[in-house]
Order: sequence, then C-alpha cells, then structure tokens
Amino acid sequence: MAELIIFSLLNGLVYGLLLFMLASGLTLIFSMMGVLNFAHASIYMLGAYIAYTISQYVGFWPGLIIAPIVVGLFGALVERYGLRHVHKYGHVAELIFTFGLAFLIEEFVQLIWGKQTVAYAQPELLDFSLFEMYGSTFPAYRGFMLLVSVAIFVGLLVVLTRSRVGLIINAAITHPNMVAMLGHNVPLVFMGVFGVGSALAGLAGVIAGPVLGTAPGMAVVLGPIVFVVIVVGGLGSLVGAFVASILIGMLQTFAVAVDYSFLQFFGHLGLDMDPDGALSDLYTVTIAQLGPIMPYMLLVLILIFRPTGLFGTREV
Amino acid sequence: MSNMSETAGVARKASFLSRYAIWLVPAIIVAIMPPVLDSNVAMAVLNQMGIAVIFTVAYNMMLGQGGMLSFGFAVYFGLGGYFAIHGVNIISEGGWPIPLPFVPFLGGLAGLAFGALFGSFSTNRAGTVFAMISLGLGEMMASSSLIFSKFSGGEEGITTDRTEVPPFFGVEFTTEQEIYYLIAGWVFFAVFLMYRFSRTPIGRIANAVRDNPERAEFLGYSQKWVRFMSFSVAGCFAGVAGALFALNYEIVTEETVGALTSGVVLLQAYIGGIGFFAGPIVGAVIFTLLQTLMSNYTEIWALYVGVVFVGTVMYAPAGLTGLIMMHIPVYRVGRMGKLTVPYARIALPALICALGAIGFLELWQHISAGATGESEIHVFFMTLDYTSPIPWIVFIAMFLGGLWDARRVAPAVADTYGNALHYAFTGEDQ
Amino acid sequence: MSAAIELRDVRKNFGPTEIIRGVNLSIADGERHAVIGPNGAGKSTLFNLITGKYSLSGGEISLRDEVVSGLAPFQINRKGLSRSFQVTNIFPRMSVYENIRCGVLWSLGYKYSFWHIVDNLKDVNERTAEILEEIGLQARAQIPAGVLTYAEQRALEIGITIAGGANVILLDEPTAGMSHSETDQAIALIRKVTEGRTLVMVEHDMGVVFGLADKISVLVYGEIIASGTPEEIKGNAAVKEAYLGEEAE
Amino acid sequence: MIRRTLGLGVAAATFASVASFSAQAETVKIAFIDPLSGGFAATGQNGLKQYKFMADKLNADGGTQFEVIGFDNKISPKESLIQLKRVIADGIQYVAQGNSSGVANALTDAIKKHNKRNPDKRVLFLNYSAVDPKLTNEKCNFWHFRFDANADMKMNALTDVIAEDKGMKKIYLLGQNYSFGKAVAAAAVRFLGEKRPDLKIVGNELHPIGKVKDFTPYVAKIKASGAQALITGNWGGDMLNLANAINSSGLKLPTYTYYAAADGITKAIGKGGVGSVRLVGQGQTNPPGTDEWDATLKAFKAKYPDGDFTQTRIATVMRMLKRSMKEAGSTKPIKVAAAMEGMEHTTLWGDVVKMRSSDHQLQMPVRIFAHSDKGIQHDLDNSGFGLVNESTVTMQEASTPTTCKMKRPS
Repeated sequence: MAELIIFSLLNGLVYGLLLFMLASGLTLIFSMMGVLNFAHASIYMLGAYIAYTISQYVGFWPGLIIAPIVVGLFGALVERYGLRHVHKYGHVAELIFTFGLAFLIEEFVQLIWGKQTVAYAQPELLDFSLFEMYGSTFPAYRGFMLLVSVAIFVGLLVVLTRSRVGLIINAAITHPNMVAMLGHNVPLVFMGVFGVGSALAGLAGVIAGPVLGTAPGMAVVLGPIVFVVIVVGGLGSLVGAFVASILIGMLQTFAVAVDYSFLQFFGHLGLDMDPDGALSDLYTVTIAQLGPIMPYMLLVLILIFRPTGLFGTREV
Repeated sequence: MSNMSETAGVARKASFLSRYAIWLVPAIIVAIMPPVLDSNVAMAVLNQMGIAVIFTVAYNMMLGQGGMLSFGFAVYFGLGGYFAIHGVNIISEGGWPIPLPFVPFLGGLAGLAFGALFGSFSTNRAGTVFAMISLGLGEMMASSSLIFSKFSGGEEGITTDRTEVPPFFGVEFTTEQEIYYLIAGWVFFAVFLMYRFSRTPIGRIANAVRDNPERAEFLGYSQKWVRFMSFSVAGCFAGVAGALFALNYEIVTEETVGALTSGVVLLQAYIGGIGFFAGPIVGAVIFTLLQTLMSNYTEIWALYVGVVFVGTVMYAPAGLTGLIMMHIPVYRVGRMGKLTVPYARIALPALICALGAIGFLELWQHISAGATGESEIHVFFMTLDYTSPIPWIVFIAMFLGGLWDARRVAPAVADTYGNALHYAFTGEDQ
Repeated sequence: MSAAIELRDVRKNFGPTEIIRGVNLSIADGERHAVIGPNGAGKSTLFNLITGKYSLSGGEISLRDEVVSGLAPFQINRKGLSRSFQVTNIFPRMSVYENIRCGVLWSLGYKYSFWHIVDNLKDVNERTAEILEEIGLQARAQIPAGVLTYAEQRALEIGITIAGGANVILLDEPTAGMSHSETDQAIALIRKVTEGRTLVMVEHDMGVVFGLADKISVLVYGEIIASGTPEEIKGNAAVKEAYLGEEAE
Repeated sequence: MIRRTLGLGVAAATFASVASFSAQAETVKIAFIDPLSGGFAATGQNGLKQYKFMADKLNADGGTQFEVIGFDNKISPKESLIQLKRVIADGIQYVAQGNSSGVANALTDAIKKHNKRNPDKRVLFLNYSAVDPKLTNEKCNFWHFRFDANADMKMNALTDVIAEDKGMKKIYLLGQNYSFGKAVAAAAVRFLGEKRPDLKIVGNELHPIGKVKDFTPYVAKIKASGAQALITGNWGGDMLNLANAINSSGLKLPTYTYYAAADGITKAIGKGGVGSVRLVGQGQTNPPGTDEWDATLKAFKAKYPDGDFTQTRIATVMRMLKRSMKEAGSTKPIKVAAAMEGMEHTTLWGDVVKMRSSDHQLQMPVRIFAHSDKGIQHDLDNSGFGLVNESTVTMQEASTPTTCKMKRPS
C-alpha cells in the first residue's frame, strides 16, 4: 500500500505540475484580458510538435529552448493580429475566436505532421531510472519534468513579486481597468503576457510530448482540464492555479488506484444491491472509473457555489 | 426574419400568399427533392442536413436569441437520441402501437427534461460562467456515457432497427426516401415552432435579457427564469434533432453527446449568422454541404471549414446571413448595380488568392500524407507533380498576388458600399 | 392616505464604509419628490436600495405598507415600482418599438407566455404605440435603439420606465447631460407621463427640481438633513450651507 | 469518396487504380473501414497497406481484380455506419474491418439490416480482426465472416500456457472498456477458473479505450497488487502506452497479450520484454513456415520499409475471397458467401484452416509467440525484435463451440 501511495503521489505531482505550467499562462491571460483562451492547449500541442521537428535535426535539448520561443512568438502574433481585432465585438466573440483557433491549429498540425502519433522520444541522456523503491523505478525523465516545472513556478513567483513588470501584471490581474490609467502601454503588456503564457504552454508541450504522446488529439485531452484548474483555483490567483493544478493532478492519479464503489459502500451498510440490475451502473461504478468525470464535477460545483474559485477575489 | 430589427407587425399588412410563401416555397422544394435527385447519396446528405438544421436553430435559441454561449449543447442532442433509440427498441419489443414519426416527441421530452434539470442551476448567469458550466456538464455527460454503459451501450453505443416498429400508414421506413420525408416533416414542424417561439412574449424578452439583463429585471422579468425557459425549450428541440439522428442512423454513441458535436453546432450557427433566425439554417446547410461534398475532393476539408469559421469571426461577425442582410437596404433602393463592378473587382483577386492557398495546401497535404510511389496529384481537375517546384511557385504567387491586390482595393470597395448604404438611408449621395 | 414609499432607518455599508446612515423618508401617493444632494451623498445608492439592486444593511423599506426590502428587483417591479437609470440603460440591439413593448408585455399580463404571438396582441401594440407617441418617438419606432441620439435615448429610457404602468416611478437624473432646450422638453415629458403617479427623482439640475417637485429631500453623507416643499428647502440654512451654498460658488 | 454526389455524376479520379489489369477481368472494390486517424491510426494504416499489398499480389495472378479503398472511421461505430452508407452508395459490396469489436458489432447489425432491406445491393462483411465472440455467436449472421481466432479461442490457448506454470498464483487483468476488452476479461476469468481454480485474479480492470495517455498509475496499481503476471487485450495506442509505462517503471512481469507487436509496440517493449512478453496469434513469421510466405514477407518489407506484415490473416482473407469468387463463378456477395462457407484452405504459411459453416468462424491452429531477439528472420518495427513460435494449439484443440443458429437467405 505504501508503495502505491508514494508512487501515486509522485505521479500526481508530475502531472499536477505539468498542468500548472499550462494553467499559469492561461490564468494570467484570463485575469488580465478576460479571455478564456480555448487555444491554449493547442499551443501546448504546437510546442510538442515543433520540439519534435527540432529533435529530428539537432536533438532534444535545443528544442527545449527554441520551441517555447517559437510558440511564444506565435502567441504574441495571435494576440496582435487576431484577438485584438476581435476584441471590439466583445468577450463572447473573443471566446469563439479562440475556439476556432483551436480547431484550426489542430487541422494544421494534422496537415503538417500527419494524423498519427509522431515518435517524439525523450533524450537518451535521461533514459535511466532515478531511484528504485519497493522494486519499482522512477524514471529520470519524470524527475526532469518535476525539476523544470518547479523551476518555472519559482521563476514566475520571483518575477511577479520582485520585478517592475511583475508589479504591473499583478495590478492588471486584480484591477484590469487601472493599469491604463497608470500610463502603461496596455496593448503591449497584453501581447507580452499572451506571448509568455503561450511560451509556457509550449514548454509544457515540449517536456510532456515524449511521455503523454505527441498526437493531434493531445490538445483536446488536456484543454478542458486546464480550464477546470483555473476556474477552481480562482481568477487572478497564481497560487490558486498552483494549488488547483496539484489538486487535479492528485485527484486523477489517485482515482485510478481506488476500486471502491457504492456497491461496496452499501455492502458495508448491510444493504444488498443487485449488481446486475437495470440501474446497477449507478452503484457498481468504481472511483477509478469515475476519475475522468471528477474534475468536471468539481468545475460545475465550484461555479455554482463559489464562482470566485478557491483563491480568487473576483467572479469569473 | 431578422430579429434584430423587428417590425411592428400591426403595421404590416401582408397578404396571405406573401406571408406564407416563406414556408410554402421551401416546402414544395423539399417535397419534390427525392424524385428530382433520385439518388441515395443525396438523400443521405439531405437527411443529415435536416437534422443539423433543427439542432442549430435550437442552439441559436440560446446563443443568438438568449445570449448564452454553450460548449456542451450536444448533451441534449445526445440524450434525445439515446431516449429515442431506447424508445424504438422498447416499442418493437413490446409491440406498442406507436409508429416511428412519433418517436421524436420522446427525444424532445428527454431534451426538455434534461434541459430543465441542468438549466435550473446553470442559467443564473450568462457570459463566461454559463459557458464554463456548459463545458463542464458537456464533458461530464460525455465521460458518463462511457461509464454508465447499461444505458448508453458504452463505446459501442446503442443500435436499433427502425423497421421493427409498427408501420405508419403502411410505410416501414426501410429506404432513405421514406426517412427523408419523416425528417423533412419534422424539420418544418420544429423550425416553425421555434420561429413561433421567437415571436412570443418570452421569445422577445429573451432578446431583452440578452441585450441587457439588468434592465429586464427592472421591468419585472427574472433574468434567470427567462434564460431557464429559453434553455429548456432549446434543449427540447435539440432532443428532437437527436431523436431524428437516432432514427436516421439507427445508432447512438457517446460522440453524439461529445465535445465535437457541441463544437460543430457552434461553428454552424456562427458561420450562418447568430443574429438572424435564418442564420443557423444557412449555417447548417452550408456546413453539411461542405462536409459531405468537399470531403469527396479533399482530405483537408475540415481545415477549410476552420479557416472560413475564423474568417467569419474576425471579419463578418454577423455571419453569411449578415452579409446578405447588410445589402437589403441597398437592394431596396435599387443601388445594387452600382456595387457590381467594385465587387467583381475585389472578387477576382480574392478568388485568385483563395485558389493559390487551396492549391498550396493540397500539395502540402499530399506530401505529409506520403502516398508512396506517386508524385502526381489532382488539384482543380489538373494533374500536377508535387516534386516539381513549378506548381508550388505558381500557387504561392497566386496567393500573395491575390492577397496584395485584394487588400489594395478593399478600402475603395468598402467606401462604395458605405456610400450606397448612406444613399439607402438618406436618399442622397455622400 | 398611506405612503407610496416608506423608508425606515435604512442603512447600507460597503465593507467598513457606511454610505447610507439611517434614512427615514415617507413619500405620499401622487407626490413628486426630488432627492438632491452633493456628489457622493448616496443618492444613487438610495435608489438602488429601494429598487432591490443592493440589499440593505439595516432598516426596512415598504411600498404601500408592504415590506419590499430583501426582494429581487423584478419582484419589486411587479409590485408597481419602476425606475430609470442615470447612465442610459436600454436594449441597444432591439428596435425602439420593441424596447417599449418589453415593458408593456408584463403589465398587460402576458408575462412569460410562450403561446401568444406578440405581433397579434392588439392591446400590447396599442399601448406601445401610445407610449411612443407620448415620448415623441413614433417616427423612430423601427430604428435599433442603440443608434438613437442621446436625448432620444433618454426619452426612451423614460418610456421604458413608464411602459409597465407602475404607480411609483423613480427617475435617476433624467436630464443629465442634456442641453437647455432638451431639458425643457424633458421636464414637459416627465410632467406629462407621470401625471397621477408618484414620482421620486434624483436630480442635479435645480431648475428641473424646483420646476417639477412638490417636495424635496436633501441627502448629505448618507443622511437626510432636510425635507420639505421647495420654498422650505430654499430657506433652510443647513441646506444652504451643506449644499446650495456650495453650488452657488 | 462518393463519386456521384447529388446526382452530379462527377467522376473525380481521387484514387488511382492500384494496378494495371486485363480488360475483361472484373474489378471488385473492397471498402476498408478502419481507423486511419487518431490514436489507433498506426494499426489501421498498416492494415490498409497489407490489404493493398495482397490485392496487388493477387491481381498479378490475373482473374478477378481487387481494388482496396480506405475509409476512415476514427474507430467510432457511428462514423463507421456513416462510412458504410457512403460505401453502399458507391456500389461497393465488400467491406473489410477489423479494429474494434465495437465497430464490428455495429457494422454487422447494419449490414444485416441493409441486406434485408436492399436484396439487390447486398454487402459482405469480411471481419479480419474483431474478435468479440458475440460476432459468431448470438450476433452471427450469414453476411459476416471472421478470419481471426475469437477472444475465447485465443484465451483458451493463452490460459493453457499459464496453467502449466504451477508457481503462478496471482494474476492481473487489464483491458479496454468496450466489448472486446470485456470479452477478454470474461474469457480469462472463465478459463482460469476451469483450468486453475487455485489461481487468484487480483485485479480485473477496464480503462477507457484510447483515452489513457499515461499508464503509470495503472502500472503502480498492478505492482501494488502483488500480481505475478498480467493478461491484457490492449492493442494499438493503448498497448503502446501501456508497454512504455511498464518499461519506464522497470516492472518485469510476465505479460500475456493479444496484440503487443508491431506499429511501434515491439520497439517500445524492446529488451525489457524479452522472456516476459507473450502473444497469441496464428500466422507464424519466425520461422516463416513456407518459402512463399518468406518471399511474401520480404516483398512487403521491400515495398513498405516502415511497415510490417503483422495481421497475417489479411493474406488469408484475400486469398479465400479470390478463391470463393472463382469457385462461385460470380462476384455477387450471396454466391461468394455460399462458396466460402465450409471452405478448406491452406494458408501462405502452410496451415490448413476451415471456414465453419455453422457460425462463419474460421477454424485454425492458434500459436503462442514470444517477444524475442533470438531466431528472428522477420523482425518488427525494424527493431531487431520480433515474435518467435513458442507453441501451437491444433485446429481441433483451439476450436470452441458456437451457439449460432445461422439463418441463410432463401
């Protein structure tokens, strides 16, 4: 049991921190601009694909740097020539624009790289096991993922709390209308944040690609989960996004490990339920099977009962 | 049919014929389609189109008329489908005397019930909160439909045989034509009811709540209740569309409730134009045609649809119907003629630009699809060799040249339109 | 005669800041009552409390002896109270005609009907036409409200407010931002359409206040420092000091 | 892919014909409805290559010519039925499908209904890989022929091997949550219960098909359960991801599989699976059995250097189809089906197989292969690793009874 808990904790942490890398950019964009960027996970996918192409020629490591930069520039261009243009039609139009963009990116990815999973592999340098415990090994690459994610979190925290740019962004997150009055170039700040947010998503793609598979469907799998993270974490709260990322990561990893069902629960209460009855699906379902639903249940419940999210100060 | 510039109605004294022509003419066209086309493929396309029309118009009851952007509307479509298909199975097993054309009522009831259930807690607010709840519910229901497989059949879905139910005046619905008439009948019935709904007090107030929920509250209307009603009714018609889907394909699977279905309906509504009652109809028709016809010629039809969609959002937020409607005042004062030449002037480079882009993308597609051994592809009825640089250069030149010229003349064309519109409203030239 | 609106020790805090500090006010049926006061005195907040947009921190509001505090805006509206807004608050994408009709529909009992066809409702359309005539916008009936001129939008604002047939009308700065001639027309319009109803208004323009109101209350820092006829208020020393004096400079 | 849409009669030459052929020979089109995009695309694309390759090979012999056309069903039953409508509208009368029993269940129902409603446009279903036993039991029908051993037959063979290992006490079942995964789990529980009642099944788990990208949590769970072996029916992307997760966690566990080979999977298993990964199948490649088979495999590799001829039964499908058409003297599905019933046939690798009339389940010897790098003549994924014969269950032993009551059209 202990080994299951330890490995689940580690895997949950890896997954959670990966989510955070996506969520941090998205929450910055959402808080400042009020745009829930549907294409954020697609940008993550672009990061993985571009890094894959780079790795074909010069190996994994240059891709780690170049791909996020390319993707970041792409994000900045999207903001400058797409989102800014649509802004005048209101938030719903912006939301629909990013939705269309997500659709378009997926189609372009299929056009360029094909419909199948591409063989984006982790670097051989990290192809060893970091440590062994209870006979299971923890791959070094996952350790590397942890390291990068933590570095990004710390870096973001330092930038946002210690630097001048960070102060402006902080002000913009909590009081989006005030920044313009302080004389800052708001469009430039928006473009910058969108670019950096995209670059972070791209970086997440670069390091997740080899583990979660680099395929055209990878954005659709992760996109809605990242939305859950930022809504649950709360608008304008980076700490909230962090906590929610870890929470969702753990939730999904641990859920797999639990085979408990209502049938057993009722069994403990001394109730005998027919495991083959017409409604039996409702109580024979195990927590493991419910894993994929849980984040969305959380999302709906949060939006109904606490629209500010766990750590947020403003409503969505 | 616009609901943006509604007219007084009392002032309008339309004759019976012109009033009902808008329903009659399409009805006649739809009725004579099967013998005219005489093709199963065409029937299949039209059936798909009919279902899309109901679904999209229902969606626009929320988005265009009620101001609610949903990313999970397939839930009601899919549940309508599931209930209908179980209904057909129960009817055929139990030998109930319910013929097939009545089954969509069951789907509608299911859509209504779930619309009311989910609407009861998700319509408190519009905007992003509503959109996110709908997304969450959509994902939840899609995942659930894989888990609760007794009801949904899991990955495989539920199948049925629609010919097992009692015949309807001797019709057993074995052929595409027969199911076509069933769907067509329901399309008219459902679209008429939805149009009628938009003309009722609640339909008008839905517009008011969309525009300004606070003001509506100070007129005595509960914004939540207004949204809730639009939402439930939209769910009902989505359920009808889902039921027709179930009858047409005789299968309902988890994708029917899934995110892609929800996304496509948004695409259809938006391309058609969400500000008009007819917009989603136009959108559904065009999208279905693109999907079915274009996919005969190109693998990357979805990419083109995506480009059209993003282009619509950016440059024509009122959709295709909006583009037509903005010319109506000009047409009324007989100034369309003045626009023909400038429009042709910009259409030419735009067309060249589009053809260049399409040619380029098609070449590219054939490289990445990696057809082994063949270097010849067919684009625009021509046979090209994609290993040669010439087609690439030509297409890129067409794209860039067309784009350059179109952008150059665009301001002048826009001015011409502006002048014509000015004339239409004021009776004088600028 | 019972009071149309009665406020008893009404209070409102936003966090630690007290905006309304125990207001008592009774407005008689058929009275035209103006609330005046310097900027930030809490006039708009008071309106928002009466109409249910904000919830009270303390005290009680009743409408014709019926307690309405704690109800939602639409519930209060249904009890016969309607308001206009300081910042024009109309339905911009709908036609002028439809703007008015939205107000009419509820009062004539069609409520949330999903069966009647609006165009066929004779009573609704007649009433709408009447109101349009009253506010002088018949010629603009089919124009989207968003493209009206500012003065027209203000008139429409009043039209929507009275369309529901409420007996108590609250107008929030109905002439704000208007030119002199527009203001005169607006006064005439307000006088005409509120005939026989109770009117409460917030207004900065003293010309409008003294031209329309039967009674005036002066709100300063969340408290009513004086209440009375225009003559009494003009002669009130405290008011002069707190408000009119300031205005005179 | 529909050429005559809306009656316009546009004959777009989207697909070049596969080979040149004599003028008088009839061309039979075969619609290959399988996933050509998404997580299972690798399996579908490779299958399509094998069909096209076999069509070319048989066309070169003269006689009836075949043209195989791919239709992407995105592994969805609904999409498959939409594609089937196109196929039928195109006048194609032969449908080949194999990946996902869920799809096969939907297709067999739809084809049965279609043939009943349109006796003049009947369609024959050549199932080369969907192994849910239902298809030749309660769902059996005259228009469906299965060329792969069903899940029961395969599990019967696998559990024979497991049962012999007396040290084996705890076993874990992991599969995809759909008809095939459930069928595998049910068969494992049944056969193990019969053959080794003392053996304990410590986990019997189904995961969502095609949705799990990282199997690490599942592997941790398997490890924690103390299982000594794993049985899985996973295929395509789900098998690939599972193999990756097992490898990266360093778990060395005997693994009994249905489809853990090729399409990247063999490469992913690599060294870690030598001695532990076993697979149940039928067509042997190491050793290849006959010279003709050896030559065929080599020719395939020469044409598709990145592909592997892994779904060996595809060769049998195409050869039996051609023979049936010749014997029937017709390409009409009803006549071809009648000829195929009861047909005895020698496969390219030398096995004698028989199409059982009572349920249209091909009867064949079933083999257990081991993942290895020793004795490999034909490796997979160009990795140096491949499948070697370990044991063979004869056609008679591998056979399982059927409950099918075949109704034949009059």
